[in-house]
Amino acid sequence: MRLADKSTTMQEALSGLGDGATVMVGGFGVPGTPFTLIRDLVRLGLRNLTVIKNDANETGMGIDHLLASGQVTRLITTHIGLNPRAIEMMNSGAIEVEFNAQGILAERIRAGGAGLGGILTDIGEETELTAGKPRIEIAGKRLVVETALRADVALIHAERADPFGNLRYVATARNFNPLMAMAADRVIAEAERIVPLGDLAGDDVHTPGPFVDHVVALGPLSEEYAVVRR
Amino acid sequence: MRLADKSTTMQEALSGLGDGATVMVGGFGVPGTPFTLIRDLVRLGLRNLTVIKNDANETGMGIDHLLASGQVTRLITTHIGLNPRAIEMMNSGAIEVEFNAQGILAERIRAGGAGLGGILTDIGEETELTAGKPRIEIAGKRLVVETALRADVALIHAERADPFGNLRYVATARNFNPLMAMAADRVIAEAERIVPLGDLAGDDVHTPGPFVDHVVALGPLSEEYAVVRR
Amino acid sequence: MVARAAREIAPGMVVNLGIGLPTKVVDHLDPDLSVCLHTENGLSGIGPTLPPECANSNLIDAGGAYVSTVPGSAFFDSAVSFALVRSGRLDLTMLGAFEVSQSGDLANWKIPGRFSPGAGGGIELAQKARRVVVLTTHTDRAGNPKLKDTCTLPITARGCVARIFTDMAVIDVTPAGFALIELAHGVSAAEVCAATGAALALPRGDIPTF
Amino acid sequence: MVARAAREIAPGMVVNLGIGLPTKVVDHLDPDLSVCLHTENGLSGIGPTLPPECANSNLIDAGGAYVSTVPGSAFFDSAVSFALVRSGRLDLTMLGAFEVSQSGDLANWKIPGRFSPGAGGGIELAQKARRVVVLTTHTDRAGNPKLKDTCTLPITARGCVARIFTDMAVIDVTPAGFALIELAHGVSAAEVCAATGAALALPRGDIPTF
Repeated sequence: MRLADKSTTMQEALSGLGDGATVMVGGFGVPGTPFTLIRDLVRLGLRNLTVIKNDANETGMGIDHLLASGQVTRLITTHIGLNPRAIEMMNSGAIEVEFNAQGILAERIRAGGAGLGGILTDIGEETELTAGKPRIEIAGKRLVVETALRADVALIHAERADPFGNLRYVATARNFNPLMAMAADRVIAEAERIVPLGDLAGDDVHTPGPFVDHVVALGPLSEEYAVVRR
Repeated sequence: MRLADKSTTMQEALSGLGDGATVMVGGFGVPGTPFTLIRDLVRLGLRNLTVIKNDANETGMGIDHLLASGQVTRLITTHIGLNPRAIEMMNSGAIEVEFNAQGILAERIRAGGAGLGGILTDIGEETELTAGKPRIEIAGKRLVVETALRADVALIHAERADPFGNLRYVATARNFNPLMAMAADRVIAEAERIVPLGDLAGDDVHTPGPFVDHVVALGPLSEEYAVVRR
Repeated sequence: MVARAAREIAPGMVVNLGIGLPTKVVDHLDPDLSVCLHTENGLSGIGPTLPPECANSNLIDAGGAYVSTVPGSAFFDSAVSFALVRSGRLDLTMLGAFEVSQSGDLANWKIPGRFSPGAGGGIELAQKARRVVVLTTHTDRAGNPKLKDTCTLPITARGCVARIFTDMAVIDVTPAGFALIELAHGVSAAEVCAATGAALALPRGDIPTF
Repeated sequence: MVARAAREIAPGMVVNLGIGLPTKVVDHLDPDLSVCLHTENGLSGIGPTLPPECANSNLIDAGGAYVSTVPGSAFFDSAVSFALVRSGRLDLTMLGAFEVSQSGDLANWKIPGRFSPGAGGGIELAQKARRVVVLTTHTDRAGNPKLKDTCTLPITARGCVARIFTDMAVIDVTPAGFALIELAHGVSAAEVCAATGAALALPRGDIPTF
């Protein structure tokens, strides 16, 4: 028994994706955002994408490139306050934005990754975020039904990967990455380093390889990965 | 800013627990079972306990001691096939046993730990395990509502801990421990080793310290921790 | 039959081998085969079976047997383990059975009044693995067929079984019911039919043996 | 007011400091205080604020500011981070506000037609922290009260706010409405009343100042 080698190129990993795809993108602000995979997705030129990401990055960075090129129809997110373009496109109707409470977005993605239909929560019960969502009464308590989210493809940034797709993240670059890495039909991880099988100890793996379809090695990191605007 | 020291003794950690408590116990078979904490719970002599544990261990080991001493009224579990006493007590009505699909037990505990009301799933939809549980239709699919589980106390076995309660598990001794370590009002971890603050790197922590109330150092491991019956 | 079942595993698959007969499949795998063996207590990448003196007491499979790892193994908690199963990342599971119906229903967790230790992870494996095959003796100890028109025992999951490996034959579950695929060496199609509790479609021409 | 708010943190607490004013509280904490600062993007154990040249680009708080760690810090994903918040492990959160009502309703995420970048993690912090306090200017830029009978903006969570720290006063939300607890140095109770858009109960005797 040996484990499969899933390392490939960006081009191969993304090939066959079509217009209208739903794309999950890891990252919270700069840390953990797969800037290189996003650049390749922009080059692919797909239209009508639904993007699921915690935030909209900042102008000129990350998924802002996808917004600028008009490839996004719908954004499922928690906060876009640092990207004026995203706010403007939302206000003008150029994109549809669905806001979620941050931890509920995390749980909806996790539910998708865990093969569940959804979760029950009282979060946002009295806010407009949950308007129109179904309710169910459990033990006398009214709970909101939050449905699971899955995507056609998830773009993941890892600090380290082995060829089987075992992933490890660093510091606050973990954020949504391990959740999204379970919740898509095709999971593509860009990794700062690909280490030989066995170098990542079993107890040190953050995302187990069976969830990951493709591993792509990054070259020297572009400037975006270290940008601070504040 | 420094982090609190939560290391204490078994006696202090368990003090104040009362009859009728709900107790989560980590472990899958031998690995990860907090045999020492269980022994101390037996000594405490509480009655009418509800125990939530993947399995019933084996005769003469782990929670079998709680069953033998008649302290358990109800067992929420997935499989008790290796403990004839548990099966006999179930059949004679001495204990009530609620069976769950294993991954659903894990998710119900996780939901409790995540402050959710429950999860929606199609698992066991057509089996008697889900008989009587509420259903909800989401996007044309009938799903079972599985409610969250929480406990008054969770007994956890970790390989390593620091004084703040950051925990790390080893190999298949992880199993239900990290889930239960989030899902109880009082979380007590026994640890094979307590290392100084900072020795467990932030990226290597399996259970973050804020979830843990008490850390107890184990002496040399008793024979139970290495027993094999098969 | 165990060796035959082992050939069911294709390169690149993630596979869960259920408790009992299926666990023995691991000893029949080509050491060079690219396969990831999963066990629901939290390990991807089970390695070859170890002699007891090499065992690590923290390293067991869901059946409680000591296992080894391979380079690239990963450990995870029980929620992640079943997330993998339910979200479609398990290509194949091999399970034991009390009964299989001709529509692929599986009963393998409870015999009312006699055997009811709980279903463990069996329901999720049966319901969610991309392909479910069963390894079982063709009949029970009393000689009664385990392959039947309909299951009489409480079911584990409906319509889940694709293929059955027994000591007598390899049988597929098709939309039209059971179909004989291969015969065990020295067993006749007539004997298999007689030991099967439902109609069994025979292939045209020679029937391969294993 | 930030220094005063810092005194709200008791030894042993797990605390989340929201974006904006609350973040500055970290610089007013006794380095020897036993406290665990949590940030919702996945860190328990924030350390002292770093000069920019010492920053680690993978180590930010939820507001995007570079942070440091302390011995015993832990990193986790966004689901675990909010599990901690929702399951009651967060003893205290300090949040900014657009409006607070006398029944403790908080509005801090949306100004219809003008400001609607999304709520981020604010709803869960407001709804689930064991204690929610607000740090805000007493009035908005136009001089209008932020403390009101009822919130006019879309609310974040109802009845969640226990205490409010402003540039003018410390005010508790009691079952009977707002109650003045402390005055900022040089501010009179009459000035606070005038700047507050709801009834304000005054304490008997001298009012402490900060």
